[in-house]
Amino acid sequence: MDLQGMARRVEAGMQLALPVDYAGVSMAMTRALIAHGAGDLDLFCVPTGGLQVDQLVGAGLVRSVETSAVSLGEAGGAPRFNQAIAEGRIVVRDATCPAIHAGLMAAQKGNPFQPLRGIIGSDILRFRPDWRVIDNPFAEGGDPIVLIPAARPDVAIFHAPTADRHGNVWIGRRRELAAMAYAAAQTLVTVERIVEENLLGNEMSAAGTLPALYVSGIAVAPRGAWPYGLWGEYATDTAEIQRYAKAARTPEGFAGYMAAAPAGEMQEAAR
Amino acid sequence: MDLQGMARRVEAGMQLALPVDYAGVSMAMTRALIAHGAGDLDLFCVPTGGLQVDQLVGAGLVRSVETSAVSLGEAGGAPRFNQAIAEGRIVVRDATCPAIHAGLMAAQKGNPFQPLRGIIGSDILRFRPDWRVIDNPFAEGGDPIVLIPAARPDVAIFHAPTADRHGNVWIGRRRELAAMAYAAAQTLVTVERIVEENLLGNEMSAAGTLPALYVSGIAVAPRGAWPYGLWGEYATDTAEIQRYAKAARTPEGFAGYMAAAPAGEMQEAAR
Amino acid sequence: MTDIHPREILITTIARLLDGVRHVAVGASSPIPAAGAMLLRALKQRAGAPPVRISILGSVEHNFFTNGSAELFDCAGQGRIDAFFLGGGQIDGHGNINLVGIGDYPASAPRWPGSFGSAYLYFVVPRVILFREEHSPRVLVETVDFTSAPGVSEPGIHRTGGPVALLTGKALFRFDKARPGFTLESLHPGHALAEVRDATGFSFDHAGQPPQTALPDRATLELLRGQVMDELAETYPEFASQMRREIHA
Amino acid sequence: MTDIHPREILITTIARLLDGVRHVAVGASSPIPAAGAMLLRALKQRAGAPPVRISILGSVEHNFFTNGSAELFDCAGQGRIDAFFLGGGQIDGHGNINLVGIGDYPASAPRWPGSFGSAYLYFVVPRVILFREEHSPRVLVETVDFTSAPGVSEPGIHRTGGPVALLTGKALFRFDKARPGFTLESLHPGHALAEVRDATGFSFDHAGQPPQTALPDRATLELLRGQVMDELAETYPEFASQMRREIHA
Repeated sequence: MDLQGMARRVEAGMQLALPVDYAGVSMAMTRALIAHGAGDLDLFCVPTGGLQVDQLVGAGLVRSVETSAVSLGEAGGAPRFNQAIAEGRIVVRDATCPAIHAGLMAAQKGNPFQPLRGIIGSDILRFRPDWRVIDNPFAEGGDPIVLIPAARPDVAIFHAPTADRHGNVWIGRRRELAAMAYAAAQTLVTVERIVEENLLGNEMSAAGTLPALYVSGIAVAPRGAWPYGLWGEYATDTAEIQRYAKAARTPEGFAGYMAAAPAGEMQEAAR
Repeated sequence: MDLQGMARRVEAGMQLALPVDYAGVSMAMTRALIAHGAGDLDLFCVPTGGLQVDQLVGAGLVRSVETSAVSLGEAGGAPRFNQAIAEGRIVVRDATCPAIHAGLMAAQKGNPFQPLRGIIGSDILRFRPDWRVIDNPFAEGGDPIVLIPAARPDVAIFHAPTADRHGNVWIGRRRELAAMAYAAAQTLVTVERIVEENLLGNEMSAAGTLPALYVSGIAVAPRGAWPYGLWGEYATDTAEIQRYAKAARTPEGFAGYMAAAPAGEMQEAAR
Repeated sequence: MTDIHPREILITTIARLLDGVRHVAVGASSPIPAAGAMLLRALKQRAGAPPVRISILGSVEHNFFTNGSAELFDCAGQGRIDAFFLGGGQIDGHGNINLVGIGDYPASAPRWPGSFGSAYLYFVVPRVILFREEHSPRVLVETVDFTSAPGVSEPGIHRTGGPVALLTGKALFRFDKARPGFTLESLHPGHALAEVRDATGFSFDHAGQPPQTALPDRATLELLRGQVMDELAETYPEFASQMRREIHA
Repeated sequence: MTDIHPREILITTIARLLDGVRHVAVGASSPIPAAGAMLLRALKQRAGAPPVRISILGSVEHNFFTNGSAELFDCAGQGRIDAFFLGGGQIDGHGNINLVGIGDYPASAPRWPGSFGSAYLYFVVPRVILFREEHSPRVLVETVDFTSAPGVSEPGIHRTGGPVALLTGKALFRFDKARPGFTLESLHPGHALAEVRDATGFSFDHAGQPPQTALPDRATLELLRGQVMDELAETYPEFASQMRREIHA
């Protein structure tokens, strides 16, 4: 598939699962999604968000964000995200990292919920009417515990080093990418390259492979995580993220940044 | 460590987690455990048992077995296990495969329980007073669902292809071995060989590696799964399992089989 | 081409029962269900229809899982497995299955291996085919001694799966979960209604003159004896060579 | 050897607070906690004591995890992480921390990144060290605007972890969960009680003349400036070279 074709799989009002900045963010798909223009998206950050979330929010495509945090790391706060919150233009469902993982795990197991320790007494819980607290049925009485409902995103989107011709994707030890795919109805993946050998053909590569069974579409996008890095492939381009952070302080600056660098060209320029 | 030293970590009355026949059974440890002689063991099969369970039961070391099944595969029923049940000498806690995995997952997550669909109406549930049924708190009412309590074995024991000098163990795609180690207080591993390179040193091998953090002891035992096979290494010696199945039909035959072939010699003979 | 082998009828019937599935999982020692799934895949391939995915547990070539032995159950819980096969030491008229043993549990004698994943998969796999070659009152009983997994569930119990058919060496039954109970759909060649009634420990609905189980046409048989047997031999070499010997005997 | 750098006192203090841990986890952008953990590891190594394991999130060299970003939380839930560091835009006198923002949630202004894993780790890691270099009434407040994670829990709430200390650029406090509240343990060189009281938005217990925070001895300082800075530079090159410049200035 090509990037544009994959982006068209995303329809207005869908919930998208997106990975943490170091796990393999498909920045290539960010621009394709903005070009495609499907809005009212609900973002589900696994377990935190960054540049991708900020750009989708800045482009006006986002209705809500469920996340444990959103930031640009060393480059500071996420400017478009933070302004949208201050102006009440998006709904934020604040979570905590293991609650995000618990929601995905519930979906992976076909369960309606997953228990999780901690959280009680946190204001996170107070603002999450969709979470429940029950008394642990295995205790003598009392012992409240939080239940997190299953998270079943419509589409999981991430970037990985390699895929094979059978549709298998190598995710290495970034097992949260598999968790996203198990939980989601569709999974769209960009990769650095397609390899000829079957990734399930030997035990060594199979150990880090997400089987094609869970993969709905694959597109080749060299340096597709840029300016984020990709583990084992290339480092984060911190200067570029700082350049973005500075530009995106205003809506105009954001618009200028996004207009100046169409997808592909930025990637080429970065090589 | 050596096999005997590892076996001494197992004390009478402990619960041992043991893997399914194709995942990496440490048959080398079976004989070391029998020589060591700690009894009243509770076995927790992940999720089913075979030759190892039958031999530990035949040696009189077992008090109870929690499992989804015990058999010798193509070689038929597990003779010592089945006779011990008929004579009421061991307690069997019948489970179903995903319930075994759910118990380990609860322990992995530090949770008191894990929900699981299905099972309701099965006699398995009727004979498991340690399981609970609650109404799904996310439903409008009704919708009973089973909760499986956390399984926290004292010791997980398995066989894997390789370990490194840092104590990391390569388990490939047999992630149930990691699940056992996460859940257990101690994890004892036999391996075919120790390799010089750090298994966490590159993304490819790291993807299939159980970190040393979860590993309490490692001993080298070439062909340590024999007569079971080891994925990517050697095939199951079906003829030997059939030879065992025939011999172990009687207590005398079992004793004769076990006496005739001390650990190590059988392995050498099999090369 | 020689006469049709009884197991070829079973394989063809399984392929027909699986029609429409995207992903079928097959247990470790189940060559006939595996052959049925492979035949369906080959038929779909020939017809240019969407591909059929087959996961054979314990196989290396057909293992599409990379998350340990829990993944099959996760995958089923996600609704990604459309069909599965279950057997049982006992199967009763309500579709209950017993994989644990005869007599007073827990002191079962004989004791069978155990329930494996049946108590879960029977609930969440939409199309479960009960398959047991032995068709006798010993296997097909009025009521199982131990319910590893129930054929039907009360209203309000979450259940997206269950039995759709029972296939034996003598006949094919459809399962009606509303009643609940089995209806004889067809008799395999060489088997009569009276014989099947005598060999079945539970009562079942049937037409006055039940039809014969459909035989594979010539093209299907060629596909089965060629491509499918070749594929099957990769995972079940002994079974495949035995069938080939019997067909060419 | 030059004067002791203020951050060297923080690093040494962290190593002391961590004494006895087997496994400490450190957040992604936390060079001072990481340096403290590395100093403890080096001290133990030199003394022939059992090794200290350090997991640095987001680092490649110090990433001992292979099960995705959920593994840190699983590992903590299993009781395998003895110590962790948390900060916060606000920390109050009851040990509550706020990583979300100022003002009326959800319309926080400023909005900070979010709670990350604090609402879980604060409950299950036995020794949580609150670390924030900025010591001001803006950070150390009477009551947080949003509780990302509470400092203490009601009886009957499952909690195996929580805060043990608060370390800032001016002072070290111990946390007493029974009261609950902070007690000033020591003042860093150059800081006075009155200054710390003015800079702290919550009230705290203290001795009439609080002691000065212990300084590293010569041997510890050598270890810190040599081996530990070399190790730190692998993960935090910019921080390490900046510290080296300031020490040798």
